[in-house]
Amino acid sequence: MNASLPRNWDTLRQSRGRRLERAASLGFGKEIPVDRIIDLLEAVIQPGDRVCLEGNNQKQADFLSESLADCSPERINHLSMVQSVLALPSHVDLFERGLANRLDFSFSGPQGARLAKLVQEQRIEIGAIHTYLELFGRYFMDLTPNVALIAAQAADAEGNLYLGPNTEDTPAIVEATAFKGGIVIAQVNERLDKLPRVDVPADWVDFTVLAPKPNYIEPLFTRDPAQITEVQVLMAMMAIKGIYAEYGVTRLNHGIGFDTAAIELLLPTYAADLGLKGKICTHWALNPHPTLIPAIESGFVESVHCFGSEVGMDAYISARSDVFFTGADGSMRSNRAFSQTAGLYACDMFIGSTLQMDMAGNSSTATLGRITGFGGAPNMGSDPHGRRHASPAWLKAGREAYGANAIRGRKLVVQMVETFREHMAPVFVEELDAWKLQKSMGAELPPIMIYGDDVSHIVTEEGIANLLLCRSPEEREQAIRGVAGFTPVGMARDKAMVENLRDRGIVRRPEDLGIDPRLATRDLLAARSVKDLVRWSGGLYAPPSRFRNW
Amino acid sequence: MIASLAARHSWFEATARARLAGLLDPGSFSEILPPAESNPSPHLALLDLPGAFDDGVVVCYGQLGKRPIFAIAQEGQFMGGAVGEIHGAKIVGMLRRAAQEKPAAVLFLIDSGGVRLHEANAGLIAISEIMRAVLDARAAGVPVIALVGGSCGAFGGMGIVAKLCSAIVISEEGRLALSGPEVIETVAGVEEFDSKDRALVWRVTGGKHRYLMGDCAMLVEDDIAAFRSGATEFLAGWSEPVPSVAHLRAGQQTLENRLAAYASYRDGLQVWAALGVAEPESVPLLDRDALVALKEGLPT
Amino acid sequence: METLDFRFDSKPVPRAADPALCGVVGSGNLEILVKSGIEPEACRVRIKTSARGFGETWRAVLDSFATSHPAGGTVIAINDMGATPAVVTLRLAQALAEYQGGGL
Amino acid sequence: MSLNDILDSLFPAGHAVNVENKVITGEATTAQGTVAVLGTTDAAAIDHAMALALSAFILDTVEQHPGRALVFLVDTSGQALSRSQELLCLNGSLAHLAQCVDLARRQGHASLSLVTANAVSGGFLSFGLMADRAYALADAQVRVMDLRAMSRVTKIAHERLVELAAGSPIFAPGAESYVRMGAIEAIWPEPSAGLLEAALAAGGLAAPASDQRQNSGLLRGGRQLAAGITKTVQNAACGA
Repeated sequence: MNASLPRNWDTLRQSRGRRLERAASLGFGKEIPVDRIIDLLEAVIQPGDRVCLEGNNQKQADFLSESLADCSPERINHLSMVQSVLALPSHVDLFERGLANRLDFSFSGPQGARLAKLVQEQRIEIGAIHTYLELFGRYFMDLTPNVALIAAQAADAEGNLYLGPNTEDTPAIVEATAFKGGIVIAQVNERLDKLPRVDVPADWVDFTVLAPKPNYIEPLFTRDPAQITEVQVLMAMMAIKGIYAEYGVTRLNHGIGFDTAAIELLLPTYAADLGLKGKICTHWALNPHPTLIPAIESGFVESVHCFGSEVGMDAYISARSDVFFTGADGSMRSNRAFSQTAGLYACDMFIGSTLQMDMAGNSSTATLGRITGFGGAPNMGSDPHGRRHASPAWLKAGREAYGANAIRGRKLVVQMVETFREHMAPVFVEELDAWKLQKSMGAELPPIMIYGDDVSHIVTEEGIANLLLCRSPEEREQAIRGVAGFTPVGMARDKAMVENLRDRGIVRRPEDLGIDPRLATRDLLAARSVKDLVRWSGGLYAPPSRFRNW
Repeated sequence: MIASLAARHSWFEATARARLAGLLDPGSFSEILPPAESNPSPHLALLDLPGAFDDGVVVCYGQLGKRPIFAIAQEGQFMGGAVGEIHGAKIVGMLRRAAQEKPAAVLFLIDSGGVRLHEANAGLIAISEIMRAVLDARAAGVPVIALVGGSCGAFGGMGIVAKLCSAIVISEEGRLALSGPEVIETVAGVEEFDSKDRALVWRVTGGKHRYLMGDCAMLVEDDIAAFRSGATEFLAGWSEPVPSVAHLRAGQQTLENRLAAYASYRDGLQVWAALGVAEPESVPLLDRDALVALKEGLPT
Repeated sequence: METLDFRFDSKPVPRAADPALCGVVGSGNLEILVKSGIEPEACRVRIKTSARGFGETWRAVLDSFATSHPAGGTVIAINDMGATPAVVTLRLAQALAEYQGGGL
Repeated sequence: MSLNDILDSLFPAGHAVNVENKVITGEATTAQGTVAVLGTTDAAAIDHAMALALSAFILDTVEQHPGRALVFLVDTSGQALSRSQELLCLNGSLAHLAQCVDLARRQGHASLSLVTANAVSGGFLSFGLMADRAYALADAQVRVMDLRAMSRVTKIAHERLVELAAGSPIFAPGAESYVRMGAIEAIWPEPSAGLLEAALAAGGLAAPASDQRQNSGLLRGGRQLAAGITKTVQNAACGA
């Protein structure tokens, strides 16, 4: 047996040193001239590197992404990309141009169809599709980036970064990279002599570049109240009366759809009339939804921690610092990793919508020919077995699920859907498209957003199904069919069994809840237009141009 | 909650029938050719499209402040309020009837993109007939008041019709123009007119801009009650002028002057600055009362 | 476009405002006109809809409505632009309430 | 055919017409006396300046030549499509022009329009369709929108529209449709002094006060509903 050479214990540090030397030899200091960014990227990124490209469904390091895509595939190739969201055309360009060939991510959104095509052509290898928390977790385990390309609002001369209200994923990415021998490059919107606050210290940041234009932010969480329908108002009334009130849900997360926007806008009216102010919806893990403004102004809301910010909400947030997390400078500090943690462990309820649900309650937003991923919904929309602290809502749900002697509680995971989507596409189906997608993509698992066994309630225009109270798979199936309306699977219900479930309060109709559907009018909405939201905010909310009609 | 928000019944959101119900004196609404007595457009059926019983317009008589009036209300939610054969003929009938019976006014609740393309020729000719009929009613001494604040605004031929009326009462949400921003963007490019930049669309075509420039007589809140009181107030102070050369000469001069002054402008901000507004960028955020006060304080 | 005709047995409904109209033919919406008919224990419905191939869904929605609400003695005409069953059911309830005198 | 050829054919006895910025203004001699000649050429996209030039000329004519007939020559591709035009309320200037034509009628000026090449939507509405009577040359294009564009907007297959257009003047582009619909009196095979003088004579005799287009459309079988509906609305019992 040969004597082994002594192991070198600082290869990462040495590699980092060589990269920085290459950059220095090209004359680069900490501040990179915008027209030389490609030279820098080609100097510090090596073939085979794991590169984290920051971008979420809000903030995007768009300039660095485009610049990386413009690098020479001769110099940079076989990159393994790790990123929260694959949203920009340049993200996919990286693979089409041969710079990168492997991807671990959470969500693909608008690029879902191009991504699916690349997978089928075997030009991209998908490691896994994660939830945000899983991906962040793996940054600290086996997917630590060699190079992180991030976006910040401002940098000072030393390289300290100010992230502004859209902190989002940056702290998690930078921490994982900077402390494991990686290189951190930040695009900034402006250079300032004095930052409003320091969000990332300069010695965690290697290079900054002033982007030609501010990083793109999508106003993804702005829902125009004008588009909320009467049916959504009806479902919101049912959810408030049949779930929020009954369980006394105080800590929660909402999805981004119009269904939950309707609930937010019914809090100051319908929920207030039911005497629920102070009893529900006091603490939130939520982006700053403009539709939450009336509830905040009405005194319903005590605290909101945010994943990211929302376009136009900055001044309002700053002026409501009792409610939002803000820095000494007055502006908001968001943090996706912490807010996701709050959504997973500190919320009693998640309520959101989906595109398809099967008879086991599994739901998916995947459609054929598109890989969309998960984002954070599965973190929020799952019952965490690691939770130990109790709350009335959690205990009540636990007793419903496991009996009076339950040794644990249960998170409320509510799916709220109209039985048909646009163009009469049924939401309730015998088999999710996700299974076909799994086959066509050769994936190990079907892309199920929320597992059926995590779902506690389903709200449709026909009623509420309480799956916690079901005692057999057959009961669950009939409870789901029993609120699936006139979809084919709904019409295939066992009517007698559904009536039995109704007698036991497992299926509840609007009339069982004392709700007259004819009272479900838009007049109940605290705001019926974006302009109403501006009025509620006292003029502090400045909606983006495309949401205005004035 | 904020009381003023709860009490508001948005004109922008309401259906044509809901607008009429709130606009006219309670109980005075009486429809001519109501849905039960009419048939949907056969031309739409030929194109395999369902029609509406009233073909997207309600014509009626009723009262406003106890004075007899006629009203015409287009339904913007049905085919964009666009004018087809039946729709147009109902409007023409009501206007001609007004010229004969001389009610105190015709209230014309315009909410329309113009010609219904599915009945393009019928719609264009009907709009021409509406134009003549509006002028005939006015020549007979009957004021025709356009109320513009619906989701479709007053575009295309209906934009011309609106400007042929005695006056236009508009809300901030209302829009008044000829070609829609989408059409201009499609033909001339997004650089010419970005139709998704809604703030820009409103600075070019919206109620505040039209009011500041004098193209609309009154600016009201997006509230059915505000339209009612606006129309009432306007009628109280109005007598329909006899058509005359002098009147049109004055109009000609105004239009020529402003073309000479503003022809190169492309944004309401430029026009408002030229009108003497000190902080034009603040205009879109002003509420209705503040804007009316601003206009009244402008140099004339 | 498709035209569908149905007849359902239903308990007689008192008539106050005849005819009654509800809704607008807009995207995802419909208008419903309720008039009095000659059969007191039956409700006749004619639908013109832009969405083809949903005859059985319409039958189920209307049957369920006629079973759970008194609607006898009426003739109902519907112009539909792709409304979902949820919207159809809601509008039917509104239209019948209007027909019975407008009160809720 | 050039504008001059058209003018020479219509007014062999003489014409003095100025063309500036695609706007025609001037006068011509006919058997019925001097007429005002005005309109647009070269498929003008009507903008503020054009509309105001035409309206000013009409007002001058009303003031200086009471009773002089107006002959509109129509060649317009529609309205000018630009943000600056809309900013100044282009519909307002077109309405002003229409109002001037209407005033002339009320002051006793007979009017007719002749579509020489194109007549499209807004441009046509503002003056061509405001005249007492409208005519069109045989190869004139009269329409709101061509069928391809209509197909895009309505999402109805182009082939289907072509098929339906063959039997329906309601949306089929072309002067012939407008004749059947009652908006155009007749199609002239070519510009002709004889046809013009006959039209002027007919216009001079009949009282032009009321809009007869619905009745014409009904008689010609192109527009079968409008006249009846307008009459029903006019005559419906009005008792509350």
